[in-house]
Amino acid sequence: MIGLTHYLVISALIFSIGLMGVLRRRNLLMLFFATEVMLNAVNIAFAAISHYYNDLTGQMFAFFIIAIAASEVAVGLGILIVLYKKHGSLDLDDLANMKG
Amino acid sequence: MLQPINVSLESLNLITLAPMLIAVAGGLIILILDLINGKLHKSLYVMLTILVLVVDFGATLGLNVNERGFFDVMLIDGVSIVSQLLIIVASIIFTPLALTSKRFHEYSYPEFFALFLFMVAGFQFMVASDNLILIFVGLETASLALYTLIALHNRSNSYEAAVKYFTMGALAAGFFAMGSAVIYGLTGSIELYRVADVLAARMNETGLMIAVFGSAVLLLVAFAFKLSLFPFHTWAPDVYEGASAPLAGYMSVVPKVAAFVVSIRIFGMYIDLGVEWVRIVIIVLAVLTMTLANVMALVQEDVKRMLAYSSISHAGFIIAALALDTTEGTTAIFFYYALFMFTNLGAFTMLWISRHKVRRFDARYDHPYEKFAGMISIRPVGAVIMAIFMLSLAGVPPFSVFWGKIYVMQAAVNSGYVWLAVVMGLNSAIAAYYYLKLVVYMFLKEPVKDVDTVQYNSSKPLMAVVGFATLATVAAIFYVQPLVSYIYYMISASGY
Amino acid sequence: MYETIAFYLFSALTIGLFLITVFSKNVLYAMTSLAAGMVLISGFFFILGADFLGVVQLIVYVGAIMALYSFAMMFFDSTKSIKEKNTNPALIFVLGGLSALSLVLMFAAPIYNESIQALYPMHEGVGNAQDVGIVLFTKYLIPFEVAAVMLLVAMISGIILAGKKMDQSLTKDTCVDDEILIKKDVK
Amino acid sequence: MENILSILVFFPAIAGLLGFVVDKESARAYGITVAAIEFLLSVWLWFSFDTANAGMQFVELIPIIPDFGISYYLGVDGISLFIILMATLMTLIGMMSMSITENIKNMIITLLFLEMTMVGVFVSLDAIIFYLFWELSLVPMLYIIGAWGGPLRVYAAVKFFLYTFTGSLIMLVGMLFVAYVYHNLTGVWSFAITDWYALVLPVNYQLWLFAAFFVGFAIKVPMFPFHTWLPYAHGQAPTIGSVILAAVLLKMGTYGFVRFSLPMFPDASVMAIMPIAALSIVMIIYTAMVAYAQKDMKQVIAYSSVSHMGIIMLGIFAMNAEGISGSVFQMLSHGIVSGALFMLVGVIYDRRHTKLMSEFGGLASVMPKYAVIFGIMLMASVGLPLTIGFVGEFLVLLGFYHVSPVLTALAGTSIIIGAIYMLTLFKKSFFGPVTNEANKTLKDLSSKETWSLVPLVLIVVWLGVYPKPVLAPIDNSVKAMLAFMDAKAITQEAKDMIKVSKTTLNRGEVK
Amino acid sequence: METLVYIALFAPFASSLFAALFGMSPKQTFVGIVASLLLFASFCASAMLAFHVWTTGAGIHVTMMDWISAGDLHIPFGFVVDQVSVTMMTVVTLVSTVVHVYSIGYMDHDKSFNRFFSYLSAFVFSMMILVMSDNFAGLFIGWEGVGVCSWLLIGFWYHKEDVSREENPSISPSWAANEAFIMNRIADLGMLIGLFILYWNVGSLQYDVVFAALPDLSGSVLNAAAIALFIGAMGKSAQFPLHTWLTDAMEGPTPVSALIHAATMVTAGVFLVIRANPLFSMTPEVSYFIAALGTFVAFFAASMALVNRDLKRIIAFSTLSQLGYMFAAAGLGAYWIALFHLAAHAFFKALLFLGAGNVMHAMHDELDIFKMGGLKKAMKWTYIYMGVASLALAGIPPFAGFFSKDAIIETAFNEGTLFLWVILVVTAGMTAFYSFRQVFLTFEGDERYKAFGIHPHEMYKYVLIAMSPLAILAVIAGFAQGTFEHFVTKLLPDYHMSEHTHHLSMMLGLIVLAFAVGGIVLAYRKYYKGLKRDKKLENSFTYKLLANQYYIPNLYEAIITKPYAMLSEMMWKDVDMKIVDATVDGIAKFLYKSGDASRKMQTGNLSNYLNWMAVGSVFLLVIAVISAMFV
Repeated sequence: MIGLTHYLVISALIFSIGLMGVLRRRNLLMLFFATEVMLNAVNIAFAAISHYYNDLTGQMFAFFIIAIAASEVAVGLGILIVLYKKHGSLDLDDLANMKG
Repeated sequence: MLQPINVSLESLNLITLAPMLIAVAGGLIILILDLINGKLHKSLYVMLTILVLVVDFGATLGLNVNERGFFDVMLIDGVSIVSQLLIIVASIIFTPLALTSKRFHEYSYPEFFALFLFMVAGFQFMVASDNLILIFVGLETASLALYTLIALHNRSNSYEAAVKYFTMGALAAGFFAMGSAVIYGLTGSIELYRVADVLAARMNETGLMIAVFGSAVLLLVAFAFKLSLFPFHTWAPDVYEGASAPLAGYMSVVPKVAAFVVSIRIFGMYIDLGVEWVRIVIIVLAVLTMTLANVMALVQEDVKRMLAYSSISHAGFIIAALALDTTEGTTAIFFYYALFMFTNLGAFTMLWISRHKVRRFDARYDHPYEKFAGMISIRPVGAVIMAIFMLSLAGVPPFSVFWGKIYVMQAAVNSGYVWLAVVMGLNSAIAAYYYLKLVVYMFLKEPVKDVDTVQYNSSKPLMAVVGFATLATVAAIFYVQPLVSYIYYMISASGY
Repeated sequence: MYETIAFYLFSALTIGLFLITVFSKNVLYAMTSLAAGMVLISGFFFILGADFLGVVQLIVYVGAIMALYSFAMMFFDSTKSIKEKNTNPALIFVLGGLSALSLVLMFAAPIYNESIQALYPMHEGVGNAQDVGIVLFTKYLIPFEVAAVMLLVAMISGIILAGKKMDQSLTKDTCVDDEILIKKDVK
Repeated sequence: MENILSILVFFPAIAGLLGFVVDKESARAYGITVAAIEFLLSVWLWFSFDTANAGMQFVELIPIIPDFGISYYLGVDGISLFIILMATLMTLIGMMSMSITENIKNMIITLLFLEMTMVGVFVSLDAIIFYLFWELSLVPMLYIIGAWGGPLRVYAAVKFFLYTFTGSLIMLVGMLFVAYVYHNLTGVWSFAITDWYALVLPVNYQLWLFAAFFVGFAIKVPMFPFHTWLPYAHGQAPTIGSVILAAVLLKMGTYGFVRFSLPMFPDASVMAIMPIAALSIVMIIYTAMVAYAQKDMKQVIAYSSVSHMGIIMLGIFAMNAEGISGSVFQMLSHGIVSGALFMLVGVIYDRRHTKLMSEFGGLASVMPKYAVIFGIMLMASVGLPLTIGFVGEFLVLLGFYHVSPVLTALAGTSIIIGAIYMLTLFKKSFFGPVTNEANKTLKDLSSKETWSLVPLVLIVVWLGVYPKPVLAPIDNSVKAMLAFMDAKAITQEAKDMIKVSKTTLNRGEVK
Repeated sequence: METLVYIALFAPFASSLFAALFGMSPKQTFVGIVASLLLFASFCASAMLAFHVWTTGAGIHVTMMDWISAGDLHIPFGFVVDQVSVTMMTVVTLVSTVVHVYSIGYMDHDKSFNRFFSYLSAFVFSMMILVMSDNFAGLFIGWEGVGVCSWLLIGFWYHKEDVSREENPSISPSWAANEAFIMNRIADLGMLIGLFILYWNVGSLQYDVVFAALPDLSGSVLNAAAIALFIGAMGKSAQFPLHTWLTDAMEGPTPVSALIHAATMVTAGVFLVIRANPLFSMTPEVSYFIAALGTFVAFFAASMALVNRDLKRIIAFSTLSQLGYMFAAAGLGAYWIALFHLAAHAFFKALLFLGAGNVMHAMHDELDIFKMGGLKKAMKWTYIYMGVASLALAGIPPFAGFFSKDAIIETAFNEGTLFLWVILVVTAGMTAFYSFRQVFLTFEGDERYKAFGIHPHEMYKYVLIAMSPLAILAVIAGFAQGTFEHFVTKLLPDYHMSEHTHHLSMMLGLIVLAFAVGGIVLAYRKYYKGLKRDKKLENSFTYKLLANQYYIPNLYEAIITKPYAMLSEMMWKDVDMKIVDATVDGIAKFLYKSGDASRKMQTGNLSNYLNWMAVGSVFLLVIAVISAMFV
């Protein structure tokens, strides 16, 4: 029988995969993918908990997370575009003008 | 089958929404105005923004303490009122800084002001709720607007800053969401008052602590990022440097106040529940933050970057007050920010006044120390004012931040954390060095170039802002009493 | 029973797909696998009875977000595989492993408690969309509206950031005096 | 004139603000006039002071932040009265003798602000107000050293600031803790020192608090091993800076011990006698030796200041009226004498732009008046009877003898080694043939210099011969304080150690 | 009578101030005259007071005003004129008056003539305070005051350069002045401690109160007080081991040597012991030590005088030796004898010095007696004066020295301290020898000075006349022994020889006399005819040892002065700079360095930032998991 824990563990694993992606990626676009993965992981957890408590709040939260993810993408891509216009690159290693 | 829902208008308590609605409406009005006539001067928008904010301020001030509204999503307690007032006042000070004598990219967008007002509304929502969803949505609204405002400065550095802030913000959002999920799993609710009740009942269950700690850690990471605590502070110096000076000053106050409010609600809850572990972690982070930021600020060559580190250090200073979780500690947070706000915004305004498109002193920095060398002989009044801001930040009495400092330290002492107060004292001493460095440059060195440029951007509105900030910094001793008693009343009324 | 099979299937697939997303060198693969992963996640939602959420997931994520990403990908001209100096793999795996371990340990705790009463229970025999709608437009009306503002902000941001005006700097501070000063510096 | 203290504090500050308007050419005259008026006001304070009353007088109490318990609370007693007088006098004299011409207006304004903070420190009866003036005094001094100092001035100024600042922040924590304890016991917040006096603290609290205050005060004094900022500060500061620093700012530290540490923590103070005496003796002997090794006249005097401050510290911890009164008197005497010595070094520095003893020799032949005044101040510095320097030193040693004869003998070596470095300085610079050509044409004291030095000479002799007008009020207050400490002490050993004089006036009621 | 007291005290002060007014102007003879007149006035007042005290037998006690009063300590400016102090006052003012007049002639050509009188009178004033004070603190004022005046006067010719010790054992006037001051300070510390002991045990520093309270004090306290006070006395009276300054002090002008370093100041130590006789009588061990030390110094100084070639230094050694005699007497309890010798010594030693001054004046400041000889022709009166003084010093009857010194030696016998007696007797012989060695080498024999082209001439007439009172007193003072004893023993404990001694007194006297005469005869035989240098003797170890003052100055330099300087240098450069200051700077540098180091964390690379964030969060998570296991 699949219990809540199963879902949560999957969620945890996917979250960690996302985290690894964030750590690994140097290309900003790909890095954003990884953050999406993390948010999706959380969505699974919310949906699962919501299901097991028979409570709608979790679904609400997941719903808003999706909305937030969408807005983030919009703004994030906007910033990436201006950055790309200026730098011609999305590589993080080229982006270290300010340091120290 | 579903029952029809009857909701009376009174029970919604719509008044609790008024301040945010005003801000949002203001933003929309600006957008509409721009649609109607695209050639309106920025001064119009500036004044409009200020007007909206003033009305907002009035509406906030008129709220009753401890009311809930809209299915208990809105929470108007003392903390939220005080923090909203702080946010609005800081915003009012920030707005006129658009009226420089020279033109800057971002202010040629009317949308700038609309976004700004949406951001204020976002912060207001964030502080006026204990529902994690609304907090999250408000936070993201404000953050997204803020990222854009930073990028709008339209320089290579500001894009870099926006990207860094955005990316790390996204990661932090992930942590926040995950933390909320754990809380939800633990309690079946995401409304903090209920969370607290359920958790209190479940505290004795075996094996649960790991999840409690875990949820705290995940949320802590998210807010430590916002509050720029070590090791989540790395974005702060770069973002402050890349953002325009007023925005940097603004960022060192407003988002942090908002984040503090949420932190008080969340971590205060944990500590109240007897999870001492959270308190210890926060104090350790606080000490690390103030110390490391201080030592890093020592070696900076740029004033703005130095002020960025100093803001981090100040945040570390205050988060310690949060960990105390006493009424005084919580009061101290707002009290400190209220006093810090004027000085810090004043200092950043001084940088703004001296801002150039071309970097005349250093290939990398806009405001290297050399720029201010010998300012006393060029602009004595400016130098004295800047020195007052620096001394105030260093905690020299009787300037404003000093009173905040002793209040925080007193709060620490009162809770039995004398060692923490000592650490705070020593850190203030370290910090004095880099503030003093600027004073030394201004007063004790010869000018590097014939710099009439230190007041390059100066205009009447900016002077007024600086003048006001100076007055607030110097005359702090006269308004500390009403301020602290008001804040204390508000905080204790809301039960913190 | 079929739930179990679906669960394990989806789990294996999502994990695999997301691993590709994270580790692939090719943007196209990464994106495609991300999209596929998200579709599978909506599968989880359907299993869990969150039909509305599953639909939203499909529409918003797989529809809107992935479309945005693909446009961006084209804009950035990064269909080809890209070179990255990736972070030290050891660090990634240690951190990833540790975080997975601790999160799993955390979730393995007896989080679930029978006694907790649902605040906004799902109703028997009522469609999930209806249930969600009612809660969304009563209790969560305000967040909903704020989310609208957020989307507005995102929209404005996207428009002005990607707009033409950003291509040149409107900052203008070189007046005559300043030019003289700069000349002086050069001397 | 019930509010004469407020006038004393704020008159120079307001004058300083108005000073921005005064023309550069007239700034000096303006400054001297203001300082003179301030001095006359302080003299008036003295004359209206009731010497028979050992308690606080001219008390002003206005609550400013009642929630913190902070009030604007001023008052003087015999202990602080004369330090205030000395501060205003030395400011006046320092300004009169000042030879700086560059940025004179800034200097005058800075000095006037400095004067406010100095007076403020000594009249404050509220710990936070005290702390406020204490910290604020660093800023003008930083500017004076940093803007008009020698080649290493920025280093010296910053070191001075940070060192003192660090110490005082620790002290601030101590103050906050006392307030907390006070609140716990009474339920009221108060930073008033007079309220704090009433606190009877357990011994371990006392020890910790004593340590916290000690750090703040000891750095200011400066006690060994916290003294190293001082030689730099003095070495780099302009003459006026050194004069004020030595004469007044250092006294803040020792005054703090008398005002805070002793009456608030009598038991801890008694326990601290031996460690402090050890440090003081190290300070006396060690810095005197270091002074002997110096090549620079000003450094000699700077180190000698440290050595003399050791004597003052010793006296404070004698725990009897003889020692403490002597200590307070020695503060005055050291202020006047070392101030004068720094001015004298400034005189020669103005002429030759060097302070190295090896550059001089035989100055007595070319500058006899200068040599005479220098000689008198030197003798006062080594504690010759019938000069101001003797009274304090004698009383301190006498008082401390009661605590420990052996340590007194060690501390007494100061009269020997003090003579050694001072006489060596005098011999190297003033005696012998005039070997350096540049010295042969030096002008003797100008009238400006004479007029600023002669009053000091007169005071040195007057208070050496007839110290009673000053010593009696000091003694009254000290006796009352000791009686109070004795009554308050909780450990028997403290009660044994604190010696109450037979003729003690009652401490006047504080309004 | 009070007026007289104040006149006696303040006339010198007035004189000093008056001279100081002209301190920086060129020589004005009237300054000297006025000063001398004021001093004479002081002498007259003292004499009248002496007469008053003698006739009434009662002292005068005046309190001028309060000085220090703190805690329970009250010190007034109080003056007491009793038998002891009036004796001192008279002696001091008399010698001072003579010296003042003498100085008018002696300092004739000095450009700092006026300044000299100012210092000299200031000295007399300090000395008067010293002897007249009615309490220990007042005594200490005078004590330090004479020290400063001595410093000023020794260093009077401050413009002279430092030279090596071989060239001039005193190095330079300013060096000698500093040496004197610092050595005195060492002893003063002892004295201060003595004061503290008395105060904390008695509660007052007034002589009468202290002396009245002495019987109540424990033996150890008394001993400690006596030792401490005596240490003070040792410095001022240049007792071993603090004696080196006295001979170096001869760098000062000769009148100064006469007044300060022979007649008055150096006897202050003896005066202190006499003044505090109730204390010292109660501490026999300390007193015995004083006597022994005095005896030792008498012999020790005399031995150095035997071979010295410097006219003034010989006299200085003799002063030292005579001080030893006085301490011997005082230590043995014969206070009045000590005081008597003090007075008598003041007269003839001042005379001797003034005579030496005349010689110096004539010889253009040449002091080496090997370069003199045969001066009697040119300087008859000086010869007579110095001869008389030397006879007195040698203890030949009927000159003053015979009576006083004989009494001391007899006391030593009387007390049964035969060892001391023997040494004192031998020393008496040595005294006679070196005195006359010096007189003969200076005035008799071949005129060696001619080789140096010096044309000696006699001193001014008025100066010689001014010296006559001293000469007369040197001759006759001894006859006043009985009267004097009667006078001062009203205050001081009387001292009588035992029956046994009394019987033997004639014989004892003869023994002493035999030694004295023997010394003179030896000197006569060796030096009367002129200088015959004995190379072998001069190269012998003993001779060199004596000539170099037992190498004690060199020793002091090697074990005290130089190590002190080195240690100071080390304290500064190594300890203060490299340890104390470097620690402080080290902390600052450490903070700065750690800033530099932690700054590297801020690479600017977003990926690193994300790593930091992840590291932080994972670390916290792990900590959370671990700590949750222990809750």
